[in-house]
Amino acid sequence: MIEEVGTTEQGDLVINVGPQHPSTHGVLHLVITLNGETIKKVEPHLGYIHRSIEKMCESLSYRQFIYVTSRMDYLSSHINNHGCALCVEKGMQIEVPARAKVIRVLMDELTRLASHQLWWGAMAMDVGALTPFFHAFRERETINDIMEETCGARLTMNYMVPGGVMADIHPNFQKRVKEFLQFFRTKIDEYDELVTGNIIFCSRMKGIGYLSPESAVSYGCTGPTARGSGISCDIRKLYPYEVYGELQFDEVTVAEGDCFARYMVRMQEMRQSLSIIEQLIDNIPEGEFQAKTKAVLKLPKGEFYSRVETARGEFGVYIISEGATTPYRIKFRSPGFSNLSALDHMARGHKIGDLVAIMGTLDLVIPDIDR
Amino acid sequence: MNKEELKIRLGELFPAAAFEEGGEWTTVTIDAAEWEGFAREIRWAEGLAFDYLFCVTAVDWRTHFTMVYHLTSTLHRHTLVVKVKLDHEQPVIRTVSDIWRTAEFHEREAFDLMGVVFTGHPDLRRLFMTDDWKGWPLRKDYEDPVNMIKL
Amino acid sequence: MFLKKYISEVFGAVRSLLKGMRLTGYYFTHHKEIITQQYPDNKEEMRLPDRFRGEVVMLHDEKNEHACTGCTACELACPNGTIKIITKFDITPEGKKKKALDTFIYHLELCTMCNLCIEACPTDAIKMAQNFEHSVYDRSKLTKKLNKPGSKIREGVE
Amino acid sequence: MLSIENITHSIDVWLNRTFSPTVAVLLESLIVGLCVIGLFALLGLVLVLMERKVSAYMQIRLGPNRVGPGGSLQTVADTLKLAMKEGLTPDGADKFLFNLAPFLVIVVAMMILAPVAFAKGTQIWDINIGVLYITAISSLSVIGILMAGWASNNKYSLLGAMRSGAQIVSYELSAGISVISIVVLTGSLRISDIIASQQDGWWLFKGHVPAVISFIIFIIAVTAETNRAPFDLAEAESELTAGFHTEYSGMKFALFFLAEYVNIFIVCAIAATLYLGGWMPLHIGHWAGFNGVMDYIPSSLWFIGKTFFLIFMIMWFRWTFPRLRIDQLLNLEWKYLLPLSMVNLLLTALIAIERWHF
Repeated sequence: MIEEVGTTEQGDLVINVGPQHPSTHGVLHLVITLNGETIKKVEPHLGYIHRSIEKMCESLSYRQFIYVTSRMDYLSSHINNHGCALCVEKGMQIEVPARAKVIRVLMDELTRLASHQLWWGAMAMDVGALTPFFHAFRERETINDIMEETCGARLTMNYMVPGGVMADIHPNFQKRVKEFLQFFRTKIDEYDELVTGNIIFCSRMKGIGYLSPESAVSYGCTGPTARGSGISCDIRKLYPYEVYGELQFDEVTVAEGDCFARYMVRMQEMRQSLSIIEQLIDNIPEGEFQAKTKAVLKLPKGEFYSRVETARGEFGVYIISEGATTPYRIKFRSPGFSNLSALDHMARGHKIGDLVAIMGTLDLVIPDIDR
Repeated sequence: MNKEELKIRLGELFPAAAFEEGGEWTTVTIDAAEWEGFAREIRWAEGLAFDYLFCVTAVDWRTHFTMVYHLTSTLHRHTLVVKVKLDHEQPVIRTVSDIWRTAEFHEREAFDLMGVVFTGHPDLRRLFMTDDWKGWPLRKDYEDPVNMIKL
Repeated sequence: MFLKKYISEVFGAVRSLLKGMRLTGYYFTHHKEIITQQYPDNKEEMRLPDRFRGEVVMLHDEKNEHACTGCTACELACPNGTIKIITKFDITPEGKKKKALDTFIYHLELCTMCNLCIEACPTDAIKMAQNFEHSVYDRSKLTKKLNKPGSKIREGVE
Repeated sequence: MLSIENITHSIDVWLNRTFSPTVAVLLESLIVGLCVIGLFALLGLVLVLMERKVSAYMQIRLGPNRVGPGGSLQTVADTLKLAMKEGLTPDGADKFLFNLAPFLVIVVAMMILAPVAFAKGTQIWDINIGVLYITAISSLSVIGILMAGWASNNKYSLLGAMRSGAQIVSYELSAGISVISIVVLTGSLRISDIIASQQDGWWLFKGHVPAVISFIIFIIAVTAETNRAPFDLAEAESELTAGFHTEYSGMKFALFFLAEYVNIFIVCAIAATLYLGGWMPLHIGHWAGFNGVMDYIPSSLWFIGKTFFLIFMIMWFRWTFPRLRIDQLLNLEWKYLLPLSMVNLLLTALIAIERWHF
């Protein structure tokens, strides 16, 4: 390894963090060069969970490839599926029924909540507080139960299909979501009490991992990572899809650009998601949940790009079609990949403990990066 | 700037650029030799300021390669798709990682999976595959009897 | 002034720490908040939702008849090659040859429970069951034959 | 009244009557050694279970509840599992030091136990420099940790050991100064004298604000010294995987684990002795009636109650707070705790000289 890192000097310590490490949350492998405790360089080595989903999708039909994408960013699998479904619908020019649109947005927001809850717990665990993880899982389990009831699975739902959703919502869905909203409103204050206000946590977070707005854009950071640097990049606001254009919600941006800013963005986003769900849960229009589509989908020759806002940032699906039943080339623009590329920039000059905190605020999901 | 205005502006700047009809965004095809100058121009030019490169795709068309760059300006909120045609035998293109830092990883990915060589890239190594991997997995003619399962 | 700010900072810090301790202390003393489910013990009262996707099963009625025509729509819809359908030709009473299901092979070890086969089935012959305890010691046990021995297609299903 | 003092005394008398004094002392040492090892095993079992239950309840879980009634035998099962595991020694490690380190740590923990008074008249060795002895011996445990980290030939271990060295050396200062403030108030280094001086009230209450401050500083410092969260930088699970004991497995790991819990017990016992009167029941001045009622509770229960209360506090910290960073940790010590404890020592000395304490 030492030969590879060009800047290594005598006395530097080269450490492999991962692929098996408690705080990489998966099989991320970082080669870090240390001077004492200070990080001189972070070099990500990827590919431990690379499955070449893009190649796989080239042999799957337009109905089939959607389920694979839930295995990329498994924490926001609904939103990934949503992006793919949107892209196919764009190509086929399928008009999605109003009911399906609302259900999709509801599911997206629930997924975002669940993802942020897991992130909150894992992030607190990264900086050494172990209890929040279990508290976060309590709420996440509630969402998973709701998902399970309607979609049939807890993590990789495959609920979005081209033209709508796979099944109508469960009769209990609205009631349970409302119960959850009430429950979570009280618990999110506990989150603040337990972690946000904590002086140790604040001192671990503030001023760490600064990402300037210019470099955030240059590194292609999206989602809470870029919004923590004051960049407005919420696809739901900028390029509204489904019913996001008609909803009242704020795009959360915090200007500081440090770890605490990114943390606050996600905490605020949870509240925004709650308000979106509240606006929609009683206003699900009646009607079909799925548009009538042909059994075999054939996208016309051309190129189609759709972008959605996952819990981690902008997720893009780029389909190049030759008019066949399978895509000719498909490219997924995953948010984590670009966010990770800024890690070296952010972590230099900080301590090992900070690296862990920065990785926590980036909210990395490794299958999303490796694809 | 909307689609048409963007087209006119780019046509003024680069008379050699060929525009593609249809599609959601302005799509422009340029030569590999012009790419670096073009990239610098659209990144910094007044009124264009494409500062956010959000997707880099390499496409294998069997006869040639195409690099597709999706760009957005966070200032003006307009989007541009740039396509650069590359030779199939020797796909070489100038890197843009010094203009958009995100390209560093995306170009490594394209090199790893498609075998497109980026000249001037600071660290052009395989990203996902192991260092001793043979072949470029995302190419259409790639065969791997061990790891690829035909269904 | 400086001292006042310093002291208020210290007190704020201590208060933030005490706040967190109050919360954990609350949960320490309130055992009814515990959410642990004791899994193998609560098997009786544990109810999975009807839509939960555990494995693909073929529905048989009491006369040992199923609704599968052997049309292979599910096989085509499956992204992973989980389903393999072997068809045979039955002779109908009129003397015509008719395609019918011989064996419905289901590879549970390849299945990702994506529900696409159920969606594709025109006769609703298969459905997702709620069983989720799939672990076995031998992988070959996961390759299942879904149509029961001696079963045949239900009258009137085309 | 049946108390531990009577039992130990009668054993002592019987041994001296039966054997020659030398043999009696040897036999007593043997008995004490066995008792200490037994106590270690018991402490390990109880404290590990306690930690797991405390953490579980704070994390809205149930904790271990399958092995034995209420999970009480879980630790036994875990110990059995660890004992059966292969004790790996890495190829590149310094084998002698690698194998020595866990024993050094545990022996140090055993040695500190000597002057701790468990109940009235139950003390292994009432040495006249008891407090000094404790501070001196407790600083030895860092050698074991450094040894483990260095000998493992693992970069994570080395970083953990380096952190641990910096941490223990610096926090020993404020722990020591806090201890000295009680010594100043008492005027003696002997543990039995310190306890006796709290006859009419514990130092925490008698010594005004300086005593409270030094108590808080002492608790913070010993939490850091025993490598407990939020100061568990030597282990720092999410940063250094397991810090200095990354390479240890099986029984050698179990010894580190045990030493951690025994150390917690010891520091809490010392804190209880210095500030909360050790085995001394809660006495208020000269309220003879109240004091008499309090005396009915056996002294050993007082000691265990106080100690376990402090242990619970330290566990409470661990399961609530995030971890500090290494520079913040050292900042806290050198910029806040050390100056504060020095000023506090002056105030305490003033109180002691002017006899302002109750």
